[in-house]
Amino acid sequence: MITNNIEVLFGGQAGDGSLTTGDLIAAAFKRMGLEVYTYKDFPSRIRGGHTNYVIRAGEKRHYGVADFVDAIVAFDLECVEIHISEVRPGGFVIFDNSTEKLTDAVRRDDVNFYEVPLAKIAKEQLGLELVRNTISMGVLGALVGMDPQIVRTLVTKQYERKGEKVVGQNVAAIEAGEKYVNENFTRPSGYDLIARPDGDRLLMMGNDAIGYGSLVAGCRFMAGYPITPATDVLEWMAKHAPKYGGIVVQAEDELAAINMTIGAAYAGVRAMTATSGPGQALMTEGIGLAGVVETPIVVIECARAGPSTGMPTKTEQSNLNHLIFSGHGEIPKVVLAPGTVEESFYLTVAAFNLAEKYQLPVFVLSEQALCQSKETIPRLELGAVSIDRGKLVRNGGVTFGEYKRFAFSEDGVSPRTIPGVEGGMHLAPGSEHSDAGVITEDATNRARMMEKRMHKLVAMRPDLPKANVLGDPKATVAFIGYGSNRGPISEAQDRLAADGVATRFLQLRTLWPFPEDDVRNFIKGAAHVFVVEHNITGQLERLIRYVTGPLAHMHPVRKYNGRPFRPIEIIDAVKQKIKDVTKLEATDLQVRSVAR
Amino acid sequence: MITNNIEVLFGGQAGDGSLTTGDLIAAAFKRMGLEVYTYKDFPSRIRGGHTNYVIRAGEKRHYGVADFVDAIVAFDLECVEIHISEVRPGGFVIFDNSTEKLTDAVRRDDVNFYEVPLAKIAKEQLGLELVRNTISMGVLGALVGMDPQIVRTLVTKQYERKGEKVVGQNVAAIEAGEKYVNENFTRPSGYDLIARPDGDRLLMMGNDAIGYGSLVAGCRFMAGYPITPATDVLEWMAKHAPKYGGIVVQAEDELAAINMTIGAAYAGVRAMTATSGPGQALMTEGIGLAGVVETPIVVIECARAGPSTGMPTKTEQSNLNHLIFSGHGEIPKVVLAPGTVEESFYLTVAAFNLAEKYQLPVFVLSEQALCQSKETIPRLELGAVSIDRGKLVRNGGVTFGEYKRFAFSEDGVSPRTIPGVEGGMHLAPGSEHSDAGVITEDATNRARMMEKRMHKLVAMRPDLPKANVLGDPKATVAFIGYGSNRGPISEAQDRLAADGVATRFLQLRTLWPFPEDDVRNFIKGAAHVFVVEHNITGQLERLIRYVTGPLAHMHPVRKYNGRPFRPIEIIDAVKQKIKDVTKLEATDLQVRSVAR
Amino acid sequence: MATVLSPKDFATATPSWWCAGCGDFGVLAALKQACADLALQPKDVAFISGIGCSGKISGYLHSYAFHGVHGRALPTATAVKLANEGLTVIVAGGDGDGYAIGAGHFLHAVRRNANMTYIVMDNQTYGLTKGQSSPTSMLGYKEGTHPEGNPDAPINGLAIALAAGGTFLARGFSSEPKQMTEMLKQAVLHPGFAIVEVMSPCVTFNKINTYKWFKENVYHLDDTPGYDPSDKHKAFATLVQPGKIPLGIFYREQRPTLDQLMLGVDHPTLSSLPIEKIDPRLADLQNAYT
Amino acid sequence: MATVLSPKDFATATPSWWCAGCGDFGVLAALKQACADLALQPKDVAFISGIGCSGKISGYLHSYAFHGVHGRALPTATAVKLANEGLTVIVAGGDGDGYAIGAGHFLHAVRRNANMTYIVMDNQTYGLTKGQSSPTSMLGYKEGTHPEGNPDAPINGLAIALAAGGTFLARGFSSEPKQMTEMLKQAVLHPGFAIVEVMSPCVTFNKINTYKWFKENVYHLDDTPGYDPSDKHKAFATLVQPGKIPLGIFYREQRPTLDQLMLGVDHPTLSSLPIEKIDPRLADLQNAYT
Ligand SMILES: Cc1ncc(C[n+]2csc(CCOP(=O)(O)OP(=O)(O)O)c2C)c(N)n1
Ligand SMILES: Cc1ncc(C[n+]2csc(CCOP(=O)(O)OP(=O)(O)O)c2C)c(N)n1
Ligand code: SF4
Ligand code: SF4
Ligand SMILES: [Mg+2]
Ligand SMILES: [Mg+2]
Repeated sequence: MITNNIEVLFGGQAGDGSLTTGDLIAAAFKRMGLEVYTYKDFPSRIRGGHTNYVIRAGEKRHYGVADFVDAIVAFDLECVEIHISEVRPGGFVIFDNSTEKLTDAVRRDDVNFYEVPLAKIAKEQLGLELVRNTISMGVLGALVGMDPQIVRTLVTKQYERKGEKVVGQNVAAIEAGEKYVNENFTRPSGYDLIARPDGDRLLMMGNDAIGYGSLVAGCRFMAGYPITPATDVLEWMAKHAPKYGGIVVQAEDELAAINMTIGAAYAGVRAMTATSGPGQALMTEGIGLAGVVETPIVVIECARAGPSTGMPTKTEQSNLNHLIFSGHGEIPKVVLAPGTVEESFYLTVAAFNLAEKYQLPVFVLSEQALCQSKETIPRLELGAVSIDRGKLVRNGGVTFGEYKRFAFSEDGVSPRTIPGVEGGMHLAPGSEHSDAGVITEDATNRARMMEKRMHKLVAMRPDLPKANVLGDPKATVAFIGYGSNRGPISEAQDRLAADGVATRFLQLRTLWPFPEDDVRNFIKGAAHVFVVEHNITGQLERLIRYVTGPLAHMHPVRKYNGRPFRPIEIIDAVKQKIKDVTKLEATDLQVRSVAR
Repeated sequence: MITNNIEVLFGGQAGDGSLTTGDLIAAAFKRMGLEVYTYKDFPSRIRGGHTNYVIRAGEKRHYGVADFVDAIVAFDLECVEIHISEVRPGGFVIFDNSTEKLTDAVRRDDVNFYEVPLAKIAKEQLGLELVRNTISMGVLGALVGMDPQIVRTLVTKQYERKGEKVVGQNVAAIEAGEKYVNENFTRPSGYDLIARPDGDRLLMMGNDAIGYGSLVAGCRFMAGYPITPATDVLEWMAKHAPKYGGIVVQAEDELAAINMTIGAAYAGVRAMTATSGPGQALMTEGIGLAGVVETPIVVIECARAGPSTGMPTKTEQSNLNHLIFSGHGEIPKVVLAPGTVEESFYLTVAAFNLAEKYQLPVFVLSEQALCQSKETIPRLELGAVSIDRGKLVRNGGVTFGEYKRFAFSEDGVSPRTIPGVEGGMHLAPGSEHSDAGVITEDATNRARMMEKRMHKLVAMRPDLPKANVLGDPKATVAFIGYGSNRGPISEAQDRLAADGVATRFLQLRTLWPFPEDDVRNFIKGAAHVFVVEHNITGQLERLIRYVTGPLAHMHPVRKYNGRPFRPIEIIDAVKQKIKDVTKLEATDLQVRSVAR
Repeated sequence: MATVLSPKDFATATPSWWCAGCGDFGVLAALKQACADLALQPKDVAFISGIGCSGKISGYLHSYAFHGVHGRALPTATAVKLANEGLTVIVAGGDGDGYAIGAGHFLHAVRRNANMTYIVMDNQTYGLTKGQSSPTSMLGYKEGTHPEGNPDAPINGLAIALAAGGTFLARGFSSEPKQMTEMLKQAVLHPGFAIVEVMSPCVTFNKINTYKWFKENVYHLDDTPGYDPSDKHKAFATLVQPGKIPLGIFYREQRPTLDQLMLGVDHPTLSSLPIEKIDPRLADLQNAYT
Repeated sequence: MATVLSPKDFATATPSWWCAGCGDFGVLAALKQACADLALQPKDVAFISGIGCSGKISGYLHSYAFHGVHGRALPTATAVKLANEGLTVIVAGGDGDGYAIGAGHFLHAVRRNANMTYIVMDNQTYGLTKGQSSPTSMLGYKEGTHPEGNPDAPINGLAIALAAGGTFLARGFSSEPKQMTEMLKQAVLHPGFAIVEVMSPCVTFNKINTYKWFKENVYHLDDTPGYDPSDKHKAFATLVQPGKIPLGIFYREQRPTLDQLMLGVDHPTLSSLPIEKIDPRLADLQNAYT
């Protein structure tokens, strides 16, 4: 009997509502006091095509999926076919047998199957096909002991808007599901949930945390062009910003979006845009402009699997090179990479402060497996954040003729007036210019201006978010990684520790300017350094090798099939390098062989 | 008396025709059997603003400017003011004193001044202001002993199109110049030129060599959008391609240009585009598409000083990172970098073969100081080049159903049909796809496809242009560089050798995939490695450090003021590191202090 | 291959990714029918599509299909046509693909007048990104990026094309297969850049401009006695007239096509030039530099 | 600063980079005069320009001037206006900047109708890159990229803007300072997106469309009795009419501006929101996630 630890995979065809139900279940688990992580795996189409929603819940907080799925709620046979091999021995499957039958091919005797005519019940008993998903919640709840009251409350809240009738139907659906289980199944599922105090926690999606962070940071202008998986941020801001005096513009393309963002920032508003790979590529020229006119902008990159259109709904860490190295000519820029939903909030706030204090473009780099995932997090402390507008000059006090927009200075940052400020008139050109903003090709001025702008990367170091060091700081086995890999790596750490392999993990949160000293120091004394990243060319390893050069004991751990790491894949990579550890069980190997 | 070795700087206001005259003088020097290099330094405006044209001629071939200017032909005082400090002691200045007078500030007693009322003579004696420049040719010719016959022939050829009268006026102008010298100056210039056999050589500009290389390589479609300094290639092709059945499209922007190039290549034509920084930034998304649909395209990058609009007419090596690392997601691409006009031709041909053989985008990276410079070169050997179209399927022989456009293979390259070929119909999508071109997000297929495409970088190694090793292969002082720095580096080598410092120089010609082994081997045994590049962040050094890591004996030699390296700057960097060499003369120091 | 007779000959084995009831099915059906009626050969059809639900159509037409990046189908197609003018080049994409991110290329494709067909599958929304406003969405249209309603006035692609020098402008409705097929055939036969805008409802996200709504809000030029598609001013007036949405062929005119202007008449096809053998005349080009 | 009275108050110390005789001088002069006549304050004028010889104009108008990247001046300016609607936002750029690389943004700026002025300095060529064809170059125009003549039919920016929903469309000639100044004043005063296309000859490269050529090939709407700038159809007919080039205000109309629609009436200016103090209401937003 496994208590308070379960990963449920909800699967069917895209657009059949499993996402909504998944959200409800996640909320229910959270209300029961468990730590929750969710992962959406859906195709780049609106309806049809296999889609699934993984909800992981337990007493320990995880930031990623497990090696195994404990329970599958399958609305069609395809779902069972695809995922049965991922079920933990002793796990179970809830299958809608209204129209399809389970085939022998998918049966496993180490897995419990609960066949329920969900659609049939929905149609015949409740007269509404739609509630099929809700029934499955009842079934699942009854099998794992979800608190019926919590589930009812959530369902009621969810469908309130749609009126009493719909609420009634859904509550009835829950009951029908529970009833079916009690009447037809005696076999226990092997899983049990016991409610704990929920506490004052949130269940939030990465993109929501970015949107919320922006609003808190004072962002009042956003221009964007829809693109998966970044659209959420645009829509979150569109929904919430107006209440705080902000506006959101849907641009005609990303070229317009980035230049609008620059325009708004130039005029004195904290401004942002959010996009993903293809859009980011189109913003390249604009980013360079922001760098030269020293305009503070924040650009959210919600990475997906490229290249080109690639796999728009899948996850990948293959945009890092682009963010750091794209663009003709050289400008200072910053790249921050949160590893959790909570960090997504705090680093977004930091991004706006860095952008304005140093007058340059700052990127917040997330990924599909993080930005579209939900996590239970503590309340976000607004008291812990503050707004630093740097050398912004808003209330005059400058004299025309004396004032120099691009004045040379200690930290490379110059006083910045905005339109409307008396005495601060100037030209802000994308061409090379004098301290006063006059276009010039003078060689001496040019060299100085390049140095002025680039020096910001040095001056800002104290303000940059520090890397996290997790695990045993003295361990000789080391990991370096960032973003969504934070979850699987730290989980791998715990399990390796249990196997007697102590490890330490440097979770980078500032990727540019690259924290060379932190990396150099962290690597000292390590017998093995595993660089874990989600791309094929080793973009993070390349940054590390600039500092370390090639190292015999540096081992790449890479994945590039669009699916997030499972802890076992990392554990396995480690164990393969480190001989003196117990062999892996067959089942693990089986999982590894499953391409995910 | 300095014989057959001179650097002339022609300077005045933009648009006053000094470029044409510079070209004529360069041609004259070439006809006199000398090796010629020219460098244009003009502002980003059409008329007005100081502009100058440097023509270097000597018995030894150089691919860059010298430390000093020997002679200045100044059409205005500003030109003397800006450049007088660059004149070699013993050099001279020809000054048009028609309207302005020389100030004491600009006078140097170690420099000869020849004041000639060029404009006045033009107007009063020849009734045509325009011929002022031609007169100056006569003056210069008389002072340094240019072959009068050669000059007359060239001038005649130059103005033929404009009719007898104009020719007559210009020939008369030459004579007027010569006459003025003979009548007014007894002081010898200290320079003398003695004609040698011209031989079967060419005087060609880098961009012309690229255009010519493209045409020879079979390029018959070019789409581009004007941008300095790449426009020359577009215009060269527009002028010459039609005669060979090719066409040139002026696109509405670079987004259209790159996608047109892809379209034409997809349809089976060898296709190219040419651009510079800002345009390159806009092509980023398209390049990724070419990588995924495996369409062979050639993209010419004529780099200029960024970031953003930057200094559009100045030179820089700050786009290398962008070419290699920009773009969301990962594709195989190739970056070739010629170091001379001759190489610009041969590497362009190589680019088209590589692109089609491996079905990917290939960049040819040049720079303003190379692509807009002229050099004397031997005739280009068409016999030495051949066309390899790789796995192109043009004449059928494929069966629909069996044929797979993206079939997995040894070298990662698949048979490529083009529209019109029976049986080869398929979908070529920017989305991830199966070997048959069907869009799929299957994890296993995805991983294989990524590996298939990236494997090309390994398979192509034997076909990649090799790096040049110049100087003494056993020397312990080593240089690494590419592109326009080839000239100043090898000149520095000669002079260091004369000073007893033997050096070797690895001139990289393939920058991506990076020739890791060549670099590793080259660096072996070096006591000092000087990495010479024209940017502020050390983009080339970053690539090297991936292979070597940080090295105490690796020294950056960087410049980023938009002006090409002078040999002395490199020599100086070396001498500063290597104590045991004779001190530099004061004059050198003076030159260094002049920002150029 | 024998002369194509049935739409089936233009079908691919790939199952469609569209929602049941999507207007795009109608467009695809009409296109296959048109190709069949015109006896085109799949090998000689180059079908370039944009990105969007609409853009997926290139996977469903048996031909040389190219699915490029968002908004760039027209430049790609223009070059395909120039590279091999023997091909029948057809482009299809959404209202966002063509009128938002692709708007600049749209204008320039119109003025260039290359001989190809452009199908704008207009569902007045961004389908694939889940229903945001597109350039043709109505004022006040409420969705994710505009909870309070879209503030940008819709644009009229055909009116703009007319002003930019369009030579064939038509609008169809995806649930009127016959008319659409006829329009597409005319478009393909038109010597120049032919635009067929098709009202193709998005049943999943656009709850305003539904089949029902269209049935109530369209009328046919054929029912307008004496409508003359050669009258530019009338075409403009008809297109910009507020109120019901006219369907039919608004305007047609003939002027030199880009391919004629650039390639001339007896120009060898670029894609079949024998470049493998280096043209000996090329050596002489060097003489200009001696 | 006292009320501005003279064009000098809008002059900068920066010497111009234009060729002697360039039409752009006339545009700059008229613009300074218009600013002076309207008693604008340099600090309240945001002047955004594109890239080109024309684009350099932002360096010569004493104001908050922004010289962005090629073709993107309009989106930049739109955001500046939304960020601080109190500013007078003026945009200037070339025919290439606006109608080639910027064409898509042009269409969308027109439909959005933000309250700002756009000056298209049209010399029918790419001046700064040395004379290649621009979208307004005449058919057959010979230059570097088209030695045999430009094959792309010129586009008519104002006609396209009309079709796209333009609300103020005018065309001037840079050697007619008075009319141009008047047009610019009207444009700035127009509540909405006002376009003033100015024929601004490139004396260095465009040897066809010279001052002389224009003098012989323009006529004035003022001389057309009864011309009514509220008649859309007449405006279209006038604009697309081949032959001589009409100058004047072709069309004006009022419809809600983007700033009105997005900001409403009593909306606080974005750029002066007191964001330094975190709005306490923001904390409650978290409750939705409990
Ligand atoms: C450069 C870029 N930006 C954004 C996207 C995301 N995207 C995909 S389709 C689409 C628009 C879809 O609308 P439409 O063109 O009307 O096609 P529909 O889905 O409605 O048929 C967008 C914005 C993308 N793929 N590429
Ligand atoms: C992205 C990009 N592409 C190309 C260029 C090169 N360029 C500078 S100005 C210009 C066009 C100039 O024409 P126009 O806009 O009509 O301005 P004009 O010089 O004629 O006033 C071009 C293509 C650039 N700066 N940026
Ligand atoms: S979302 Fe709309 S447009 Fe896309 S397939 Fe479904 S119905 Fe068609
Ligand atoms: S090149 Fe033409 S447009 Fe540019 S400044 Fe000279 S005259 Fe004016
Ligand atoms: Mg659409
Ligand atoms: Mg122009």
